Amino acid sequence: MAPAVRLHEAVALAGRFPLLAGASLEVGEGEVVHLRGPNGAGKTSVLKVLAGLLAVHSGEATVLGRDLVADRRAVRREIGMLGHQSFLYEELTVEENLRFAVRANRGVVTGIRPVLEQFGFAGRLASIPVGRCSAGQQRRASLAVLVARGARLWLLDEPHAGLDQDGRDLLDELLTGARAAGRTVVFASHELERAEAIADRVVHLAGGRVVEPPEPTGASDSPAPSAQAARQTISGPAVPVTEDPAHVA
Amino acid sequence: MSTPARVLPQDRPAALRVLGATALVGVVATVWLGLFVTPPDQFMGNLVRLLYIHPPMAWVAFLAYGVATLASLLYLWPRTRAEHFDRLAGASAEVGVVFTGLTLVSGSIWGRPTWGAWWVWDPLLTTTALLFVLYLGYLALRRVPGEFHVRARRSAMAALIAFVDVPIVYFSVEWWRSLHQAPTVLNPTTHKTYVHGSMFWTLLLGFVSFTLVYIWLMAHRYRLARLQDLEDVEGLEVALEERRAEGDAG
Amino acid sequence: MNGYVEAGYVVVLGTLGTYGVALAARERVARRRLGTASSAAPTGTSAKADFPAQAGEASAVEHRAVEETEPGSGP
Amino acid sequence: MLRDAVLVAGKDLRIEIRSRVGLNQIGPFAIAVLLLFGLALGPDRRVLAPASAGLFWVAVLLSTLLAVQRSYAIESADAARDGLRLSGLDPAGIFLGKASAVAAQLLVLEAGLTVGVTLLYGAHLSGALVLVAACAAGTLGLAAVGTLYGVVASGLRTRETLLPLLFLPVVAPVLLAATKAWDAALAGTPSHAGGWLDVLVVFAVLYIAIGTVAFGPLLEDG
Repeated sequence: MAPAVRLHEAVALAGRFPLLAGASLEVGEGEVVHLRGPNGAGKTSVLKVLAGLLAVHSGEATVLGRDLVADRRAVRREIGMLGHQSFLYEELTVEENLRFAVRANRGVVTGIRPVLEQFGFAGRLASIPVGRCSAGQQRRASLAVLVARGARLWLLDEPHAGLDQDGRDLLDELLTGARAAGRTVVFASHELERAEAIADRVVHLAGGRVVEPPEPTGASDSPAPSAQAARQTISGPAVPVTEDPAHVA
Repeated sequence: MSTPARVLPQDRPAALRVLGATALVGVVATVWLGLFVTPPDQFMGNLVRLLYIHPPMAWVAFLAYGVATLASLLYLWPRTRAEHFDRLAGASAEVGVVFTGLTLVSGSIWGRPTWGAWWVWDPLLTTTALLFVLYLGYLALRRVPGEFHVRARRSAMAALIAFVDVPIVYFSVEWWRSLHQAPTVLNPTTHKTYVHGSMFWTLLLGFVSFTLVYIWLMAHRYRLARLQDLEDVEGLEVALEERRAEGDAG
Repeated sequence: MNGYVEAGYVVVLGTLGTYGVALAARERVARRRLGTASSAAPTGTSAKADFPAQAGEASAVEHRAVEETEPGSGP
Repeated sequence: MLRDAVLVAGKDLRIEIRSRVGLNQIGPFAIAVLLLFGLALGPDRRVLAPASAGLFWVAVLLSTLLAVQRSYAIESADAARDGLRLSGLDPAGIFLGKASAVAAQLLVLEAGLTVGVTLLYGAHLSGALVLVAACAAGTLGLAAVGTLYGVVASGLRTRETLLPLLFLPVVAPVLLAATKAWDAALAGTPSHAGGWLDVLVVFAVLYIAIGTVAFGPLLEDG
């Protein structure tokens, strides 16, 4: 079966800055993958490329069987993205936001009530404008949108950030449930313990590429089979650039 | 980007040199004929001499916008999409804006003694002025940085959206003006039929020469754009190396 | 003549000249910065006969023998 | 597409009704413009009344800029493009929806401005049908062009300055035609407005068509 996500030597730019410098990655259908790496390693960029928000300058990118280089728009209805931005309308209530998001995605609005309840927006709380909700509540509302849209591929950027303890538990529950339901999840997180508990495997990013895990001494509990699969997808042998960074071909 | 010699000889194709030379000679001849050889006009006196340069300016401006529009179309059309059409559109539009500015200035200089005002709301003049700002906007948009194809496609679409406006602007301005009592404008095109033989040839030479000047300028603007794009590509390679090294170091 | 005509010619030719010179200069700078011009040898195949440009009536009809600076060297 | 357009327009208008930015900011802005025109041209009604059509439409043009900027500001601020793209909405639908929401707000504003020019400049209203028709067609054209260039500018760091530069020259024919149509109506000769109304309709139809096609690619770029 074709992988849900495939990047091959993908380069993505912000102006003249290469956010991704040839990232290669494969994620199987139903896999939960944790993107790890220092700030600025390209985690958010990988997610944005997969969501079709960031153009692939060179290389290949396929998501859910669709070629993102040819058409970035094709996958949007099948993916759910939780970014740094909430993408919620502050003036609308949580329920209205959900309703709009679902209808925009050609979904059925009857399914949103259970979702609201699941995320603790029962009753009055659902009719408060998002702008007046707390940061944690907004974060939950974003998650609710994600669930209500029923996406096949979830792209989560620091999903734990801004959530309280209950919210985090809810999120972990959600991810476990998503995996059980056969959804594919790619997420970036600094919450290593929580992430480790959920993820099938970890992909390390640095310098806009997928790399071997740094300092193998630290990762003692290398999960055997899936990690090997991960190694294979790593962009060939890490190009031997051992000279100083100023080296130019 | 292995750096060979810092200073390189000029890389100018012979054709471009010949073109430049021909254009220069043509312009010099036009100026000479226009200022010293042709007789003053019986109605306009010496002011007629401005007509050897003003209509060619306007013609080149419209030609340049036409080329820019065509190049934008070719860029948008998937089968003909190529980077050089984007550069061509940008180069032509920029030269077009220069010539539009000169059209306005030379027209204004001619208008002051002829109509007694630096500016009259003549349809052609008004349309030209609007075109000037319209394409200044286009150039401003082009200057917004971004990934090459993103910028190119955005610019090409903006060029077409702007171009659709041109006939509407012209038509409405024309009609707007015709409702008022138009000042007796000496229309250069109808006036041409009365002109003395040498005047006609001078005007014709002006058209040809300034068209060549346009081609020369555009070619150089194009080459400059290509160099800048090359520089971006090279810069990208360096940036990619640096970015990767960042990963290897960590 | 009457000032207007001269002003018109000066503005038009001056602007075009300045623009042309600016373009050529920017091209030169870009090329130098790039440092990778494709040809290392001068490309002047035959047009290396450098006659200084003569503004005015002299040799106005002779083509291609004029060193190509920017067109528009004032009246 | 139309379904999405209704959805987006409904959403935008609901946000507007809740936030009242149009009512509290764009409206007062337009009134301030009318007052300033009055100050610039002096208190003589013989000067102001004949100019009222033109001043009215200049005020509308400037207000359109604000309305368009607001229309994109409500799309989660800086992530306007990303949010709209992720929504899964049909781009043509987004365009039509946003443009009609802007147009609806402008029409309300124009009703207010009409009262304004009557009171402040002493414009004598007549030919109501032509006035309304010019408003309808002219506003659609303005909203279409505004929404189209709005998405071009949105997400660019220079959007506040770029939008007016792109927008104003393009809508010059609307200013011209709408002003002439209003002039004709106010002068009591509404039959002279016919051709100008045609210009407005052609402009609106043309740019709505262009926007429907071009909005998608423009939304994706950048």
